[in-house]
Amino acid sequence: MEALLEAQHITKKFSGVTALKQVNLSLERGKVTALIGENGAGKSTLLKIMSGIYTDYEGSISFKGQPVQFSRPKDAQDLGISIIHQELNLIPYLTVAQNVFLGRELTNKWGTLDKGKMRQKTRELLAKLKLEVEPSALLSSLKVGQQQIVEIAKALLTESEVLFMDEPTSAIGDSEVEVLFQLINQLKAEGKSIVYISHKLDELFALADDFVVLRDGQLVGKGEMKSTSREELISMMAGREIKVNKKADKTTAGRQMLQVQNLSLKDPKNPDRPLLKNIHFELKKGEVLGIYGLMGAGRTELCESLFGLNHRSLTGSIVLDGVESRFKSPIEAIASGMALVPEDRKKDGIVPGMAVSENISLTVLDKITKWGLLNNKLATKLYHKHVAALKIKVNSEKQLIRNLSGGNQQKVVLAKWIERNPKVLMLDEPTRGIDINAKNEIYELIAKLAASGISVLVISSEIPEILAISDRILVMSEGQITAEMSSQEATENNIMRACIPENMNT
Amino acid sequence: GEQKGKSPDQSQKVAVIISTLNNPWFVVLAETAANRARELGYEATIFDSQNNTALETDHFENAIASGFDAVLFNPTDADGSIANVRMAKKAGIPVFCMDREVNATDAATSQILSDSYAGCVAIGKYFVEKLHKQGKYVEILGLVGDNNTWSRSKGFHSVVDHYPDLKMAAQQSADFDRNKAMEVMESILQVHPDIKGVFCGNDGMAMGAYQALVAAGKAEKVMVFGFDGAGDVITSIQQKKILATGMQFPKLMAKTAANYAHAYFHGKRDFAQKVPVTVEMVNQENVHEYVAYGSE
Amino acid sequence: MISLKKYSHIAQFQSLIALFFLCMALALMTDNFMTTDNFWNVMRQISVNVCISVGMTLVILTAGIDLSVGSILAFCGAVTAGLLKYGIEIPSANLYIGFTVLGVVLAGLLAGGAMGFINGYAITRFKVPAFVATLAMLTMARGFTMLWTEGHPITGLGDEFGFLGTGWFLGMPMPVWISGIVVIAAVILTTKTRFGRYIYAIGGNENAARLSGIPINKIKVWVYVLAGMLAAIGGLLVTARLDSAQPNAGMSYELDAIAAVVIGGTSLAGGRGTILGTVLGAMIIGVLNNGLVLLDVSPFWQQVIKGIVILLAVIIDKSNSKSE
Amino acid sequence: MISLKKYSHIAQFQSLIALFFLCMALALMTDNFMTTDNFWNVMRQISVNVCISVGMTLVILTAGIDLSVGSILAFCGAVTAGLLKYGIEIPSANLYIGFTVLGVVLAGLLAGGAMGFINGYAITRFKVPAFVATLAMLTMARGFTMLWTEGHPITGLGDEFGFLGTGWFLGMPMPVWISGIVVIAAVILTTKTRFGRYIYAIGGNENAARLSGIPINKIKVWVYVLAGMLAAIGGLLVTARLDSAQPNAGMSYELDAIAAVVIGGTSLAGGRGTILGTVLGAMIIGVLNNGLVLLDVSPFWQQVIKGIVILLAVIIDKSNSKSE
Ligand SMILES: Nc1ncnc2c1ncn2[C@@H]1O[C@H](COP(=O)(O)OP(=O)(O)OP(=O)(O)O)[C@@H](O)[C@H]1O
Ligand SMILES: Nc1ncnc2c1ncn2[C@@H]1O[C@H](COP(=O)(O)OP(=O)(O)OP(=O)(O)O)[C@@H](O)[C@H]1O
Ligand SMILES: [Mg+2]
Ligand SMILES: [Mg+2]
Repeated sequence: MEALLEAQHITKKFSGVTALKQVNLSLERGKVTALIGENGAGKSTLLKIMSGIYTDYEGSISFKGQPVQFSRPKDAQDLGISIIHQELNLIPYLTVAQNVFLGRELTNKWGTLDKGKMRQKTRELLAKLKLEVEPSALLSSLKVGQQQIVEIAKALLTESEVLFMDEPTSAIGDSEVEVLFQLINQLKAEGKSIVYISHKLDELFALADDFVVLRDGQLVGKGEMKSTSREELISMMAGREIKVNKKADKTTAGRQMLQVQNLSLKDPKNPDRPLLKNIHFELKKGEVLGIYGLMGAGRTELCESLFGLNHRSLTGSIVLDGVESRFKSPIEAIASGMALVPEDRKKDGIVPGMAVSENISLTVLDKITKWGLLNNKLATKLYHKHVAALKIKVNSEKQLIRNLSGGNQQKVVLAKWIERNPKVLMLDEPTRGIDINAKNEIYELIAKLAASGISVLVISSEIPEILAISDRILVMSEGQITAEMSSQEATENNIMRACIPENMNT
Repeated sequence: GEQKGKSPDQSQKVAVIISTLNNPWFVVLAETAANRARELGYEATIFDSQNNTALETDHFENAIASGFDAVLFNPTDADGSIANVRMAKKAGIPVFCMDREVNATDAATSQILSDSYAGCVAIGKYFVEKLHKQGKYVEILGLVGDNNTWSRSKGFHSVVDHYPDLKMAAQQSADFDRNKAMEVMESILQVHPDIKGVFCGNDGMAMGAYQALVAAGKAEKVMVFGFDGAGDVITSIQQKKILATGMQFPKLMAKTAANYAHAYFHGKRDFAQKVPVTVEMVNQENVHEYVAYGSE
Repeated sequence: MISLKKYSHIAQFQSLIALFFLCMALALMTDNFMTTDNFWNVMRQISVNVCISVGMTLVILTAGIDLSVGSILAFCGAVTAGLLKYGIEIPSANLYIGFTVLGVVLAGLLAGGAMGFINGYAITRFKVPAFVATLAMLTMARGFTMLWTEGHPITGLGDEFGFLGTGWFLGMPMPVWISGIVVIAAVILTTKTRFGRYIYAIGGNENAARLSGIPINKIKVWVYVLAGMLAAIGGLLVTARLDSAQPNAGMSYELDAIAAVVIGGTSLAGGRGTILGTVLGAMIIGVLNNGLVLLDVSPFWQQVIKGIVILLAVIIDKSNSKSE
Repeated sequence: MISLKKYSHIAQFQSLIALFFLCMALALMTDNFMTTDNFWNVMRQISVNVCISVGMTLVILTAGIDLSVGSILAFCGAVTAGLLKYGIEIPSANLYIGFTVLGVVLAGLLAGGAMGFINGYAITRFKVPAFVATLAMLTMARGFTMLWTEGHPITGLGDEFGFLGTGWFLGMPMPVWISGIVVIAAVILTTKTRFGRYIYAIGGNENAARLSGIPINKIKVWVYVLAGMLAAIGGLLVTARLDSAQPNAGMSYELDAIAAVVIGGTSLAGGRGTILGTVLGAMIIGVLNNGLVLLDVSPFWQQVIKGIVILLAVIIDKSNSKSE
C-alpha cells in the first residue's frame, strides 16, 4: 500500500543538540501509528517538522508520492495535515468558537465574520466530543482538560487526511479519553492516517496498529502493535529492562500531620455552587495520600487552598502539625512546612529563562548565602547534589531550564521543594506528560520522601498511578470527597464509581 | 583663563548654543547667528539645548572639548545657565549672550539682550489703552517652568494690575503651543464669552487663540496680543486680525553677537556687559515698518 | 484565584461609570459644562486623540506599542501643508507638480503609512522590540519634520483645506465626522473581520496564533501602517484646524493616546480591549482637560489632578474586575 | 552556523561591540574624540542617565516600567535645592529648620523613595499597570515640582553642594564617582543577593515566583522605591552641576533611560538583562550625542541619525543572538 505521508532521513539540530538523526516515518491510510519514546526522544520535533512548523531540517518529506516542502504551518494544513500540539496552543481571551475557527474563520457574503455559523459548528463539534461548554465561553474560563478538548476540536474542524496527536490525553480524564478513542476509531475507519504520541502504553495497545520507537533522536524499532509487548516496548525506549513497581503494603503509624475539617471554598462568581464543600481528611506523617477525581473535581483548588492561595473565600479549619494554619499566602504556608508542585509546570512551576541551578535554589536561597551574599560554590554544590540524587539530565549548571525536557523540568521543581524538607508535600499531577522511565523514578522518589517522614499528597488522573503510589486514596467529585479507601481496598471499579458526579448518573 | 593658541588666519570655530529649536523664533535667531559668523569667515555649528539646562551643559563641555573659539549663546535659564558660561570663561572662550541674559555680570563677555519684561510693560500699556481700562480678559501663559513665561507675565501685570476694572477671567498655560492655545481658548470661551482681550506669552499661542476666536465667531470682538514678532503674527496684524505684538529683533541680536565675536578675534576686549535691544511694540498703525523678526 | 473573566469583555463598562461621574461633577461645579457648544467643543478637541488612540489600540492589542505617533503626526501635517502650499518643484527638470486638497490628504496618509511600515518592518523582520523601534522613529520623524520645514511653521493653507478642521457639516464639526468615521471603521475592523480577529489572537498568544496559520508578520506590519495612517489623519486635523503645520506639533501625544487606551480597559499585554473603551478613555481625558480649564484651576494643580484622575480611573476599573 | 548562544548570558557582549565600533569611527573621524578631557566629558554627561537607567533596569527586570523618573528627578532636585537654600520655616510655630548638604541629600533621596513607593503601592496593591501608575506619577510629580518652585528655578546653592556636580576627587569627576558607586552597588545587588535573584524570578515567571514563596509585592515596591531614589540621585547631580534646580529638568529622560536599558540587552518582558549592559547602553547613547556634536552634524540631522543608530544597535544585538 502506498504511503500517504512519508518522511525520509530527517535530521534536525537545535543549536548544539541533535534532536533527530536520519529518522524515517511512513504513514498509511486507515492506520494509527503510535510514536513512542522517552522524554526528549524527539517525538514532538518529528511531528513539528512534518506539519510545517520547523522548516529548517535535513531530509525530505513526500505527500502522496509527491515531494513537498512546507514553509509554514498553513501549507501543511492546506494539504490536509492537522496537528494537536503537546502544549496547548489556544488564545486565552478568545471564546471557544473563536479558538476553534482561528485562522479558518467563516465569512458571510459581506466578507465579515459569520459568527452564528461558527458558533453553531463549534457546538456540533463539541457535542461530538461530549464537552459541555458554551461556544461563547471565554477559553480562559475553562479548565486545562477542557481546553485540551478544544484543542482536539480545533484539529478535527477541517477534513484532514493526516492527524497528528501529541499527547492529547495528558490532561483529560478517562471518560473523555473514551470519547476520543471512539472518534479516532471512526476517523481510522474513514481512511485517515493518525499518529498518536502518548506515554500511557495501555492507551497505545488499545488504539494503535503500528508503532515506531525513538530513542535519543534515532529510530530504534518499529512494527505492528499486536506483535509486541509492553515489556519489549519499554526496553526499546529505555535501552534496558524496567520494572513497574507496585506499591508495597505499608502500615503508617505516624502521628497526624495535617487535619482538614469542614473546608469550603466559595466561588465568587457563583455563590450557590461552592468550589469545595465540607472537605474532611487527615494526613499522617510519612503517609502518601492520593487524590483522584475527574477533571474539574476541585483537586487543584484543594491544594491551592491548603497552600494559602484562596484564603479570602475559604472557610473551615486546617491544622498542620498540631497548629491551626489558615495561611494567608504561600509565603506563610512555605514557612510552616508546606510545599506545592503545581499542575501547570510551564505556567506556575519553573522560571523558564533561569538556569537549572537558579531554579533549584529559588526556595532555599538562605542556604546558599554567605556573608549576606549569594555564594556560587554553595549553589554549585546544591545543584550537583540534586542532579545526582534525582538523575536530572542536564548539560550544565548554566543551562536554561526551558531547554530541558518536561520530565527533567519536573524533577528540578521537585528538587527545589525537597531541599526545603517540607512537612507536607503536595504534588498536583506530578507525572503529566512524563515518560515511563522518569515516571518510575518519580514514584520511587515519592516513596523515599515518605519513608523519610514527609507527608505526601498526590493528585493524579491515572488510576494505575494512584494505585501504585498511595497508601490511602481519596476520591473527589464536584468539590466534595466522595470516597476514602486504603490502597488495599481500592480497585479501578470502586474509584470510578465514586468519581462520577451524581447528576451524571441520573 | 588662558588664551587658545590659534592665529587669526586659521579658521576659527563659533558655537551657536540655542535654548530650543522647537520654536521658529529661535530657529531664526540660531540661523542668523550662524550665517553671519560664516559670512565673516568662521566655521559655525548650531547646538540645540532642547530647553534643558543639563543638555546645555553637555553642549558647553563638548564645545570646549572640541576646540570652539567663541560661543553665541541663547541661555535656557537666566540662573541655571550661569555655571555653563563660567565654565567657558574658565576655558578662555568668550560667550556672547543673545536675547536672554544670565544673572551674572562677570561671566559673559557681553550680553545682547531683548528685555521681555520691558516689552511686556509696553504691551500692557497698549492693552490698557485699547480695552479702555475695563473689561474681562484672559492670559495664556507659556511653559510654566520657563522663566521667560514669568518675565513676560510679570511685565504685563506690572501695568495691568493697576486697573481694578480690568478683570483677569482666566489664566491658563498652553506651553507655547499653538494647538494647545486654541484648545484652551475654546474652553475658556465657554465660561467667559464676554471677554474683551487676550494676552498671550508668545505669538504662536496668539495665533492659536485667534483661531479659536474665529471658530467661535468672536474674532471681531476680542483683541489678541502676542509677543515675539513672528512672521504669521506680523501678517495677521497687517490683516487687522491680531492687535499687537512685542517685536524682539532676533536677527539684529544674532548679527550683533556674531559681529562682537569677530571683533573679539581681532583683539577687542572692552565690550559693554549689557547691550539692550529694545522690544518695540508692533501694532496696526506701525506694522508697515516691520517685517517678520525685524524692521524694514 | 478566580476572576471575573466573564465580564472582561465589557471592560469599558467601568470607564463609562468613571466618565459619568466626571461629567456629573463638572455639571454641578460649573454652569458651562453641560451646553451644546461645550459638547462639540470637547468632541472636537478629542478628535485628534481619538484618531491616534484608535491606532494605538490596534497596536496594543497585538501586544505592541507605538511611541512614534506624535512625531508621525507632525511629519504628515508638515508634508500635507508643504505640498499644498508649495507643491513639488524640480527646477532642473523644469517640473512643477501642484496638489489638490484630496491629493495632499492622500500624500499625508501615504507618508504616515510609510513610516508605520518602517516601524512594522523593523519589528517583524529584525525582531526589534516595538518600544525601541518606535522610539527610534519618534526621534527620526521629528528630525525629518525639522528638515522638511526647516524649523518654521507652514501657514496659509486656504479655506478648502481648513474646512476639514474647522467646518461644520450637518450640524456636526468636521473633525468629529472624521474621527467618528475612523471609530466606526475600527469597530467593524476589530469585531467583524478576520483581520481584527487575528489582531486579538496575536496579542493573546502569538505562538498559538502562528501555529494556527495566521500570518503574524503581515498582520503586525499592517497594524503599524494603520497606526501611522491614523496619526497622519490626526496630523491633517491639527494642521487644518490651525491653518498651519507646526514642526513641534504632537509632542508627547503618544502618552495621551496610551493613557486613553489603558483607561479604556485595554490590556498593555495585548489580546484584550475594545475600540469603544478607548473612545471612552479619550473622552475622560478630554472632559478632564476641558473641565480643569472651565474651573480655571491653576496650571500647576492641573497636572497633579490629571495624574490623580488617571490613577483613580484605572483603580476603579481594576478594583471592580479584580475580586480575587 | 556557529552560534553565539553560548555567550548569550553576556548579552552586553553585542553592546560592547557596537560601542567599540562607534568609538573607532569617531576616533577616525575627529581629532577631539580620543582625548582624556573628552573622555571625562562623556563620562560626566552620562552619569545622570546611568543612575536613572540602573533604576530603570531593576524595574524592567521585574517586567515593569517607570515613566516617572524624569519628573521625580525634577521634583527631588527642587526639594533638595529649596531645602538647602530656604530650609523649612513655619512662622506660626516660630520654627526654622536649616539643612546641611548631607541633610538635603538625604531629604532628596527620601522624596524620591516616597514617590517610588507610591508607584509601587499603586502597582502592587491596586494592580494598576506599571505603565499607567508611573504615567500618572510623571504628571503629578511635574505638578508638584511646579507647585514647590512656583515655576521658577532655585539658584545659588553654594560651593559645597556644587562640588557634588562639578568637583573632582582623586582624578575623577564627582558625578562619575557617584554613578560608579551606584553601578557597583547595583551589580552586587542583582548578582549576589537574594533580592536580586528575586527580581529576576519575578520578571521571569511571576506565578512560579509567587508559588515559590517569594514576597512579590514587597520586592516590587522596593524596586520602585529604588528607582525613585536613583532618580533623586540623578536630580541631585543635575542640580549640583548647574548650581540651580530647574522646574523643567528631566523632561523625557525616561525615554533615554529606557533606550539605554534596551540597547544594553535587557528584555522589556522582564527576567533577562544586566546592569553592565545598561551601562554600555548609556555609554552608546552618550558617545553618540558627543560624537554628533564633535562631527558638527546639524541638530535636525542629529535626531535622524540618533534614531537610526538606536535601531542599528538593537538590530545587531538581535541578529547575532538569534541564530536558532
Ligand atoms: N526549541 C528548541 N531548542 C533547543 N532544543 C530543543 C528545542 N525543542 C526541542 N529541543 C530538544 O530536542 C530534543 C527532542 O525534543 P522533543 O520535544 O521532540 O521531545 P519529545 O520526544 O517530544 O519529549 P516529550 O515526551 O517530553 O514531549 C530534546 O533534547 C529537547 O531538549
Ligand atoms: N477559572 C475558572 N472558571 C470557571 N470555573 C472554574 C475556574 N477554575 C476552576 N473552576 C471550577 O472549579 C472546580 C474545581 O477545579 P480544579 O482545578 O480544582 O479541578 P481539578 O480536580 O484539579 O481538575 P483538573 O484535573 O482539570 O486540574 C471545577 O468545577 C471547575 O469547573
Ligand atoms: Mg513532546
Ligand atoms: Mg487540577
